[in-house]
Amino acid sequence: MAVMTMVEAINDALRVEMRRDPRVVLLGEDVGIKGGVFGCSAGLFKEFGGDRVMDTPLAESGIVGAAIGMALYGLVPIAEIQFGDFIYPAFDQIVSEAAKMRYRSGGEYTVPMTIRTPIGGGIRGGHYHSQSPEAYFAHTPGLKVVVPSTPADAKGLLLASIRDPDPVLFMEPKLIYRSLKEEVPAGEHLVEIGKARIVRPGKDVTLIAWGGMVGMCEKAAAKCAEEGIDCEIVDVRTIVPLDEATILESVKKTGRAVIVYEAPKTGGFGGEISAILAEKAIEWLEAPIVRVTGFDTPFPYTLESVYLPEPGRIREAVLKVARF
Amino acid sequence: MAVMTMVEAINDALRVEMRRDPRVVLLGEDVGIKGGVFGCSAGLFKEFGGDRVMDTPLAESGIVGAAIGMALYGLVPIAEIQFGDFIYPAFDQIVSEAAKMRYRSGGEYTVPMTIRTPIGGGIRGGHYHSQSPEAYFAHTPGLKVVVPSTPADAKGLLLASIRDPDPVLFMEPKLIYRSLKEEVPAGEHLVEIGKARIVRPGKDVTLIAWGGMVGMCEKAAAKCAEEGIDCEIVDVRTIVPLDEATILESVKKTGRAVIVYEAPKTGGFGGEISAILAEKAIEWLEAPIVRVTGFDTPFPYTLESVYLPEPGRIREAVLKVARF
Amino acid sequence: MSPEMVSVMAESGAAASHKPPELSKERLLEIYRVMVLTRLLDDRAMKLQRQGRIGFYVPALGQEASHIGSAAALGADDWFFPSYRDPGIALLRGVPVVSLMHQCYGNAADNTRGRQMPVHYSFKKQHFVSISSPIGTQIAQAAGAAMAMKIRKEPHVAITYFGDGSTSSNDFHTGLNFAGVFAAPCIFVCENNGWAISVPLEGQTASATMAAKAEAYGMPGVRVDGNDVLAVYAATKQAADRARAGHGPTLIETVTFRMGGHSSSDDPSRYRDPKVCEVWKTRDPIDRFKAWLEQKKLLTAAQETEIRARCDAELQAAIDAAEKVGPPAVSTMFEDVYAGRTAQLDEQWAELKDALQRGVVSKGHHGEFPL
Amino acid sequence: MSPEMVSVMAESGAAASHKPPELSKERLLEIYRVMVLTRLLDDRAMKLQRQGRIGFYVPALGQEASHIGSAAALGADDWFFPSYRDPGIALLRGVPVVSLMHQCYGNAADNTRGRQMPVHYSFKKQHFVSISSPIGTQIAQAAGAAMAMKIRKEPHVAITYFGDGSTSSNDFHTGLNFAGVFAAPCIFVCENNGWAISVPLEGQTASATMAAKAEAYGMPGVRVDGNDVLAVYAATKQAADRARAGHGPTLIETVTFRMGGHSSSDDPSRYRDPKVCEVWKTRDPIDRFKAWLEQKKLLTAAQETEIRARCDAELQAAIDAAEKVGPPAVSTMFEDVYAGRTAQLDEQWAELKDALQRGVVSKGHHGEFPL
Ligand SMILES: Cc1ncc(C[n+]2csc(CCOP(=O)(O)OP(=O)(O)O)c2C)c(N)n1
Ligand SMILES: Cc1ncc(C[n+]2csc(CCOP(=O)(O)OP(=O)(O)O)c2C)c(N)n1
Ligand SMILES: [Mg+2]
Ligand SMILES: [Mg+2]
Repeated sequence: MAVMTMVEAINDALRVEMRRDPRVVLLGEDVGIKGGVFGCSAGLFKEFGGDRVMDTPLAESGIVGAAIGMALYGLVPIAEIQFGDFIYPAFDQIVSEAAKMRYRSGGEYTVPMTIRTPIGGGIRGGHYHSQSPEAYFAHTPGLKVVVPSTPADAKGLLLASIRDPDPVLFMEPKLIYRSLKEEVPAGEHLVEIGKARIVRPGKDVTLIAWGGMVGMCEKAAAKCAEEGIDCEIVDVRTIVPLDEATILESVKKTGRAVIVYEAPKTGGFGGEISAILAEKAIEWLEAPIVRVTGFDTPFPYTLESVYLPEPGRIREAVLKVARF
Repeated sequence: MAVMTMVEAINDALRVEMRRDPRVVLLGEDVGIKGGVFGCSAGLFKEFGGDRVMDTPLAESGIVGAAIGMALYGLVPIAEIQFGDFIYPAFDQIVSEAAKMRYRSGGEYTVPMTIRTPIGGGIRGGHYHSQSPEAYFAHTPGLKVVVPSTPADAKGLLLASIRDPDPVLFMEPKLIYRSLKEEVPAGEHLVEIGKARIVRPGKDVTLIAWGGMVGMCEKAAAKCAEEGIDCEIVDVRTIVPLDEATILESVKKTGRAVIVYEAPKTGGFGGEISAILAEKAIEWLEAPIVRVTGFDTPFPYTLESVYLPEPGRIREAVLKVARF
Repeated sequence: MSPEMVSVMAESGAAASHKPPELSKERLLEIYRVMVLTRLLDDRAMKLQRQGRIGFYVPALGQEASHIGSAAALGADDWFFPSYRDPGIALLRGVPVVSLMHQCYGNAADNTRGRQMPVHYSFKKQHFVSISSPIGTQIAQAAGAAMAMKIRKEPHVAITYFGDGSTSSNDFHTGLNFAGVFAAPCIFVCENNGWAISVPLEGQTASATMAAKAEAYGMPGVRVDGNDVLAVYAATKQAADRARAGHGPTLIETVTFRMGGHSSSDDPSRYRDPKVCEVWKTRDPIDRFKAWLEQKKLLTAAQETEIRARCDAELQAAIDAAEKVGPPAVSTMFEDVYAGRTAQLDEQWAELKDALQRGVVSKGHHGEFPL
Repeated sequence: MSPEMVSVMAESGAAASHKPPELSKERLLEIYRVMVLTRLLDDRAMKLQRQGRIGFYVPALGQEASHIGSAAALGADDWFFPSYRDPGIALLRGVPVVSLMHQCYGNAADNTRGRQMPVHYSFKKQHFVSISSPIGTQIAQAAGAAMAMKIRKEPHVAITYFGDGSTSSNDFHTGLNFAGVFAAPCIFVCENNGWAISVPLEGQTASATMAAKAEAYGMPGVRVDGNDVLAVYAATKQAADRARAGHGPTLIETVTFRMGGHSSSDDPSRYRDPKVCEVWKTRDPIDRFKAWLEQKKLLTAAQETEIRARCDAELQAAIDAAEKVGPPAVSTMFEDVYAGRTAQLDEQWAELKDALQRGVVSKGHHGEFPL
């Protein structure tokens, strides 16, 4: 096992799968010679050539639309959207087409495609290089939505996404693209889609998060531990389909939940998780369900570090529910 | 006061405002001579001419993009998107541009624009003429989202939307475009954006809904009343900004909440409302918060009436929380 | 720079600028039969809609040559990304009328399981890709399928159909641009019928022709008389040959006319002078092909009668069959969202099923559907 | 059908195919000064970025003629919808360098309040519309503003700038199409610098030229030497006159070259041979204009020295000023989302303020920002 960053783990996953399955192709802006603006596809153009690693014109709608056509025809395309903030021109193709193709064709036509895109803050990117748009897509039946929080999970979940028979939106948190390193299994390494992960067991408060916020929760939990509060952390991993069972089990145990996400609070996916708890675990709840989130503003540039949830704000929420 | 359908009330509002303010222009597909596919702009082309009522090419992105340019320049555009299902090609212009213009320009440039679009089921339109995409937009700071549930509110809220200094997405429930009639005040009639409406006072269970589902709740409440359960109905009216105060007050009174919406359950805006209750009113809750919604599938054609929440399913949820 | 218009049959039915394609008598009559069948299907379906027996319909009236002529030029392994106004493609490729009828009824025998509005067909075996309502999306998808064919070094072609209004859509632009850059074996057929619902051509684009738009994507643009089935055939054949030879995509504009309303929901008298239809009536694609076939002694009056009778019978049988089939079971609503059913869908179906079984949903609301 | 290329100054600086526009000596020198200032700004800003004093930068290196020449042809009431590579437009229209510098620092004196990455300027008084990152969106907006000008019967023009890569975007298509249909007084300037980050022209479109794309929208397409500031001026002036006369939009392709990396985050050596830049160095737009001015005896060595000194001083003063200003107050983060603050924003700010005041957020994390 080699120690890798998330970028390296993703690169490794792409290489492993492209070697294994000749149907797998990669397309997107600057994914070829440049190897992607973050280097996720570094070296792949050289190894697999222009037929399998395609630099496309600057049109997300075209990238996803073409990938759908390829998937219908029998390829297994991986479409890269350079930043999650630039996925909106492809919204129609994703929501109206990829997500509904199996259903509307009575199961006859399918779109086994993966859309990879970097999301979230952490690179001082302001409005348009920082958004976390997972909630938009989580409200779209027919689509799966995956967000890894470690390099090994990134590899395992990406391989599972590529092999999934349905369209998967694979969102990569830029905050931890390079800041985290860990051992990543070589070659084949699959992490099942639809299973959350208990990052840290605990008995007092459940922290629920995904992507870059999982690490923030770990830091907050360490602080809280010093104060005698034992946090359990659930890494959601796949937004859709959501592993409700693991989340419910944890919250039923602790009786207290704090949900953390980077996106604006209103309409964020943490609201859905809260609603599930309020519907299915209310008898177990001993405190309000608190959300620590980005604010209801566009993502700011200079004040980025204030906008993003950090351990201090998370700790505050934990204290609030623990002492309720 | 004349008795009007919602289509007539919208038509009236457009006419009133176009007469009052020469900066108001209408643009969209088939809004001109045809008067819109639902007739909302009937007669306006004739009265105000092609400079103020513009049939556009078939491109939602262009419609919204051009409307933004008009608004920046000083007009007050009303852009019609023929069906809410076809708003996605304009997603980028709405989410990246209209919603963020004031913020990103430090308050210097503004987009006082209204986007009107019919939403929801009720016309046997299948996947692509039935969706309720309000949750996508509610998660977008900078945008306001309004959904009327009666003809008079449609007029009052539409006039308020047109005059609002920020972009407003005005979503019109097709289910009640023509099926409801009521007296609508002539001429000037404003309903404040950001204020919910108590449709029916009650003490046992709060029903929270918007658009076409308000009427379903009324029917369900009538049934429940026969069984001795007194429902209070809150018509949310504006999804963003949400009138949390009215909702919280009602739920604190009844201790029980059922939220009803047509969109797929996962990630629907009712989840956000539930999360707010779970954060701010948990001490008052005496039962789980239950959602009655569309299912997590694309909107079906033949089975439309099974997909849509109806009084029976709502009554079940009321009984569940009332007897909890 | 409008290209000249390709035509084979003069308006009277006599020979014109281009030579007729080499097609066997059987093939010509088969094309003719499908055109007639499509016309009769339209007629019956619009009546069914007026009677409230199907919920919606989109007539192809007047555009039979435009889509059937081009489809005829392609092979069994080529892929179609059609629009809602091209039912004849499915018929020509051997889909039985009854399959279309089941779809229009949205019944339990509909292969798309009653999920979309009428005319949004999908036929996997025939490479007739599921039609959706959002305008233009299929154009980028066709480009992608063609790119895949090229990557796989297969000699197939992807062809996609769309209206004049659709040339304004985002994916007209992305589809043609991608196909151009990747020299993909793709044929783009713009069926220019003069209208996008109520918006006439000049409200759609300031371009002189639709074919002229090809230049922006570095591909040839061909303008063809869309009511001349042999001209459409010839232009498509040439584009397909080009594509198969590795020379990339072609944009074909078929100049035709929407004789009916936009759909069963539309009343064109509100926005267009019925007189404009008169000229186009004289250019009817079926009448013209019939005259040409008769002149060439390929079609006799007896054959004509027989073809129509056979189509009528087929249609009647299809309608009778579709009428007999009930709606799809409610459980089907929860299938095919994904390959497997998520826990959420399982739970939602279980709850609904229970409510339906206990009969607690509103009276008269669900009794009509089997579980 | 590529149109011929408009040029005024031969590459050597001598007169060429088109006549120079009639501009006063003062105006010519002012244009020259802004080109020099833009070049020096680029140079300083890239260094500031390398030093970690600003977070990001996008150089306009080599494209000064392309955007400044066209901007010079328009008037005070005309509206600009620029891209991130056009700072010279703001400078030419009188925005002081220090305003740009404050924006790049994202400090409390930034008129856009530190909310966007560097170079995403917005200047209301100069009709320089807020720049955003999403590619192409401004093109449709410019068409809309031009439609508004026409509706209001005002003799103004909207002009928008975008790169060769941007011609692939959805809104290139919708913007040009709308402007064409409505004959809007809009000028579309495609700054064809040969690259979209790492993707060269031939990976972007199969069209022979960018100007050729105009035909698809029924408007003239003009191709101009983008490193020839007078040619760019002349082409833009002509397009503006056309627009004001009610004859609708024009697409101008300025043929130029991106001499630097895409942005401060980009390393072009990874994907392009530095040799291609050599040719373009000999076509430097500032050198050419300088040679032409000198030849016409409009610029002396002393003047040149003075211009550069003045620019340097202005830049240094701007940097000094920007360095002195601290970051915006945290409260500003909750303003300008809407005209008023919603209850939700009030609540979120109150909670955050309380946490900041109590110092409970992570150490070293927020101390740097005033409330
Ligand atoms: C994205 C989108 N916008 C709007 C519509 C509504 N609509 C359906 S068909 C149509 C007109 C299409 O015109 P054209 O492309 O010329 O095809 P035709 O109907 O004439 O065959 C419109 C506006 C839609 N289906 N999709
Ligand atoms: C919709 C969208 N997709 C992708 C990007 C990332 N991106 C920023 S600039 C750029 C290339 C732009 O090329 P071009 O239009 O030629 O302009 P240039 O940078 O050469 O001036 C890309 C891909 C973006 N900003 N917006
Ligand atoms: Mg048409
Ligand atoms: Mg470029």
